[in-house]
Amino acid sequence: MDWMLPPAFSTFAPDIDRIYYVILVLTAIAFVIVEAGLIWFVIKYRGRPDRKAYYTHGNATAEIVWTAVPAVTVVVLGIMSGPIWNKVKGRDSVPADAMPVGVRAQQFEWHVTYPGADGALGSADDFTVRNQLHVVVNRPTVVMLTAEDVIHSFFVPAFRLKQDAVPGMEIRVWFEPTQTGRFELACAELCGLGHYRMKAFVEVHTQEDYQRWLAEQTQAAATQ
Amino acid sequence: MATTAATLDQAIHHAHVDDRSFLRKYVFSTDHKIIGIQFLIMSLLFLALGGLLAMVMRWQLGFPGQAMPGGGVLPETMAPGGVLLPEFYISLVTMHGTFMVFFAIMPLLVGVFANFLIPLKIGAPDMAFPRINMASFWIAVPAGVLMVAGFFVEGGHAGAGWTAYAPLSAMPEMSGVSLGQQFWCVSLVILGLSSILGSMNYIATIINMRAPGMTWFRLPLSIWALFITSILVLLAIPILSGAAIMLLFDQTIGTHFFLPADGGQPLLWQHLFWFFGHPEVYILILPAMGFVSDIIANGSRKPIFGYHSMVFAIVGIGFLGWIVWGHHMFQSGMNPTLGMTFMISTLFIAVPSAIKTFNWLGTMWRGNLQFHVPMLHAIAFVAMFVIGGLSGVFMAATPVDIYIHDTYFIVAHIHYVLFGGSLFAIFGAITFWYPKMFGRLMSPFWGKVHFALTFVFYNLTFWPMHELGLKGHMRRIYDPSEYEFLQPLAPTNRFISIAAFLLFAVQLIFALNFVLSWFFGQKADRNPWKDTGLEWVPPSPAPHGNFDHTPTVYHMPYEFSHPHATEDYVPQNRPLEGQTRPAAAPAGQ
Amino acid sequence: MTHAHANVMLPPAEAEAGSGVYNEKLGMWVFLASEVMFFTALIGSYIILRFGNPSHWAAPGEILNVPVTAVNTFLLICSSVTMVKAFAAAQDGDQKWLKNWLLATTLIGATFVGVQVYEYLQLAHHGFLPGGYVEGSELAEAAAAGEAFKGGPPLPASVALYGATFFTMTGFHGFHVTMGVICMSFVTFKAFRGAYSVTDHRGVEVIGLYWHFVDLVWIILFTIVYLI
Amino acid sequence: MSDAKRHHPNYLAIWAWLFVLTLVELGVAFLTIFSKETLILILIGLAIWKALLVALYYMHLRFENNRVRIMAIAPLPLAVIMVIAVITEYVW
Ligand code: HEA
Ligand code: HEA
Ligand code: CUA
Ligand SMILES: [Cu+2]
Repeated sequence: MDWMLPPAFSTFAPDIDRIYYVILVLTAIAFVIVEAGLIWFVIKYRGRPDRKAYYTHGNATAEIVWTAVPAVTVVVLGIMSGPIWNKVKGRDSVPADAMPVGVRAQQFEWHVTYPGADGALGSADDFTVRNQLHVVVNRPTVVMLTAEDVIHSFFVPAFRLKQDAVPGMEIRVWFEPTQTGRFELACAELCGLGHYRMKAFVEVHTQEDYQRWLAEQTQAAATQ
Repeated sequence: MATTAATLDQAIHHAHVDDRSFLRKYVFSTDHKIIGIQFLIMSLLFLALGGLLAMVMRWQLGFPGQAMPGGGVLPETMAPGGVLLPEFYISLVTMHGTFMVFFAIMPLLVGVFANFLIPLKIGAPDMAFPRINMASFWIAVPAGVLMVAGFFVEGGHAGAGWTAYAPLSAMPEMSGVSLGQQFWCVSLVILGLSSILGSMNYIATIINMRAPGMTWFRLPLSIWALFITSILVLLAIPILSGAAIMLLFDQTIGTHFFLPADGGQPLLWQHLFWFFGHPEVYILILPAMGFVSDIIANGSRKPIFGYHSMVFAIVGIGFLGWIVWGHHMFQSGMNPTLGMTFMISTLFIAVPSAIKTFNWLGTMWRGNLQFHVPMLHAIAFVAMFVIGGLSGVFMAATPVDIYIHDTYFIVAHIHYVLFGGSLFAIFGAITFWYPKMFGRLMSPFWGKVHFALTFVFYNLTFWPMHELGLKGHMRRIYDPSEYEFLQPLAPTNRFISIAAFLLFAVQLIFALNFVLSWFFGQKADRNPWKDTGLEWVPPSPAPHGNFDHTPTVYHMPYEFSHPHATEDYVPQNRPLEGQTRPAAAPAGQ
Repeated sequence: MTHAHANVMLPPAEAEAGSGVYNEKLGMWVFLASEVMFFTALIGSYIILRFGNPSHWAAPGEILNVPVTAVNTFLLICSSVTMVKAFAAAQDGDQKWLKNWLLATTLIGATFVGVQVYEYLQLAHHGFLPGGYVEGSELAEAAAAGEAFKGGPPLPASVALYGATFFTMTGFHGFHVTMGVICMSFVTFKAFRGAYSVTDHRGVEVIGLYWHFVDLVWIILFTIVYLI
Repeated sequence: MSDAKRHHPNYLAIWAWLFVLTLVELGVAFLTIFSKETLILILIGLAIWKALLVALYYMHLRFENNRVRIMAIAPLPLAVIMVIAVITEYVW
């Protein structure tokens, strides 16, 4: 069984993965101590007719140690995790130059609204595409996440990004892809019988490709 | 003392002449032991049912879209031609979680053992309110019936997960489920009443009815755990009842508590549910920890290591459990600053848990380990709970949770704490107190076989789920093969399913052992495990009224291998060699 | 420590300190703790929802009939004093007044429920229900026209949350009073059978605790639901 | 605690207090001199005052031992924690 995380392609993914591996190591140590201890005791102190157990009610120093060590460990963990959490989800974490995209989740599909040429949402040249999220590599994108009917969850494993979409709320969540290509976008919150097939894809373009794609779309919109 | 004498005399007199009709004795009994056994049978059946549902789920996950062997018996609305429908699958997940949490593990831990053990272990003739106690069982029954009935109503059973997130759970037009979800709400409200009446009884009994000398710090850890658990039940369940009622209103009488329309607040449901829900999960582990402490001390023939810190750890977990609920909502759109605070509080639960874990190890250290079946399960509990607990730390760290939230990593966590933790402890506890319940021992041989096979197949089933989660495998999905990035995991899923089927199959050994030992098991004497608790003072099975005279308690529990004692255990009602302290020691009040 | 007669009003196991009170009383307090959490779910949700959407609530007395409920509040306060008087009578072994006060309490309690039913009917008649306004009702009309109903500030466009929280909270309080009345009539009945003595009047004290708790909840509800 | 002819607190006085306080509430609630915030504070203050009277005298908490008092107030902190935490949802 392998405990490695799959490759990740967003700017904050490495931070998340690092924390994960730190915890993996710490918990592995705790795990080994406990399980090894168990096995060792089970073998060494297995019942013998002639053996009499050592009568003790405890040992203060030992107990202080195994209270303090985990306490310190979790504090360290907290201190390490906090900044990363703020960087990804924090109140004012969204980079100023991020490209806005509107994502509206609905049973069981994703409606993605693009700002069009003017780069601003809510203007006349906005256009909407189903189940395709096109973004530019090495450029932060901010997703204006809304839900039509029930709660869904915007999950891009390759970006290590997950955020519920709640009806009645507009949640801003951002990411910056570091690699062009096509990645899967999944719905991670039970939203009804079609939850399992509420999928889309994220297409990460170079700036040029994106412009080209944008042009096609706007034309298509115009010709209709 | 006159009072004590008076009230107890009645109880004792009762103990001798037991002239109750069959109905009074076994059906509408007010005897805490009978009620405990009634709960035991009910919840084991629900455990089997929950397991069965899991098997059906596992079939779909392992062999997506293929007709299930024997699935043909299911009606068209569930699995036409044996192939599960998506809507049926999510009802299965929902009901698997619901049955296991509310109708199997919770009644097993609290309904069964709180009832059976508290009066016996504190030296009381019965509960403080025997009639209310009976009511709490007979209220639970209709709740269960209603919850099962939900499968057969128009529109199928509730399909919003055991967490019933609104708005999905509140909008029939979105979920396609109407009656089923309403049954779910009503059933849980009724069950909640039963639990509240129960815990009210347990709390009053433990506070007021301890035998002379049974001071707070002479209570066995199982009783401490059940006491704190009862407080959690008492204060957490009403929140669920209130929330479920509001959810029911949203579905039926057109209110808007959790619907976004007109200012309703979907996240409010999650806050209410988890404000109940996290204490709930500790309700599901604390008693298990208590039983394990009793059993490990007994199996190691040693006093529990650090009794007092064990008590404080239980209390600490019980308290911290109230201020961590937000860790289920990190990705829900909740205020991220709250996320920070909840992360810190959550991480800190590792500390009292560590205390318990290492104190169990300390108890086994330099012991004289007796590997009887309960002890095996208790050791497995420690080994498995640690895995579940440690995986909890990953999710507690908010950045990591962004990725693993709502994936199979959570599912793995759930099952390591709930099956590897609670259920192993329950198997151990059932075997341990079985003789006191039925006067016979469960077969040690088949017990060991069941333990070994369960332990193996259990790990084969749930360990790989960590990997699924790490690769991004979402929860509650009907057909993983839909996603490209999940297709490489298909073999793992199939492996898990097969292991799960075997896991279920070997549970039959337990079922048979449980049922057959009732009639053919080896007769047990008063104290088959040579334990120190008061429950071993009366004969097995304990008579109505428990003790023929109120025991007096002289010392802490777990006085095993006392240097001056001739035997390697000194029951709590027997003074230690050379002990001259008065019975009702004011110490430790 | 030795009484002439076994006093059941004392905790059973004197050997251990326990709670210092007898089981039934202890049990009732424990149960009330649970009730507090139940009302926390309802009242808490109300506070949270209202804090989030202040504009969804009509001005005090604009829709709700405060005078009537004020009378009801007064009734409940009276029922509390009659209840506690009954308890005092029980302690003094004054059977006559024990019965009278208990009877009074039961009747006042029943009246309270009656008045509340009347209040609900009246509200329904005006078009105020858990779902908010009823289409075509006076209230709906007034709200649509952006007018006031009783000459106060104009009605909010939607009172869905207002209706939902109002009926849930007061409804479950009313339910508790009803339960109380049922138990109270039972206790009263037993009192008339002379079941309560100076040394054992647990039933009276325990039902009293419940009764006062329900009164206490109403005191809170009346303020935060009707007056704020 | 149960020997006959004991001295009772003046329950009728408490009743009078409750009555007066309710009248005050009604009076204040429909005055327009206060800002909404102060009004709410005043009303809640009065409500708590009344509630305390009931709890302390009618429910005898004033005369109970501390164990019972603790039991009575134990759930309140939890209630407060829950409401405060959730309300912060709206203020960010
Ligand atoms: C018996 C039930 C039980 C128990 C005991 C626990 C215990 C813990 N749980 Fe778990 N949990 C559940 C049942 C339980 N959980 C369930 C059912 C869910 C899913 C609900 C759903 O969505 O359906 C869940 C979900 C869940 C989540 C939400 C995940 C998500 O949805 O994204 C989180 C997040 O923090 C979490 C954390 C924890 C933590 C930190 C503990 C801690 O108490 C663990 C503490 C124990 C240890 C840490 C091990 C022992 C300590 C040591 C060996 C010392 C060394 C350790 C360190 C130094 C770190 N749990
Ligand atoms: C204590 C709780 C508990 C237990 C024991 C189990 C047991 C099992 N669970 Fe489950 N599970 C949950 C609690 C539990 N589960 C919860 C809370 C969820 C989340 C639900 C949700 O998402 O809403 C979940 C979800 C869940 C999922 C995720 C579904 C999804 O997200 O799509 C899966 C998938 O494999 C699964 C599988 C299993 C399996 C194979 C078992 C096997 O271990 C089953 C083995 C069989 C038994 C344990 C029964 C043995 C019977 C006896 C011993 C009775 C003897 C009878 C007599 C004497 C009369 N469970
Ligand atoms: Cu949308 Cu799941
Ligand atoms: Cu939790």
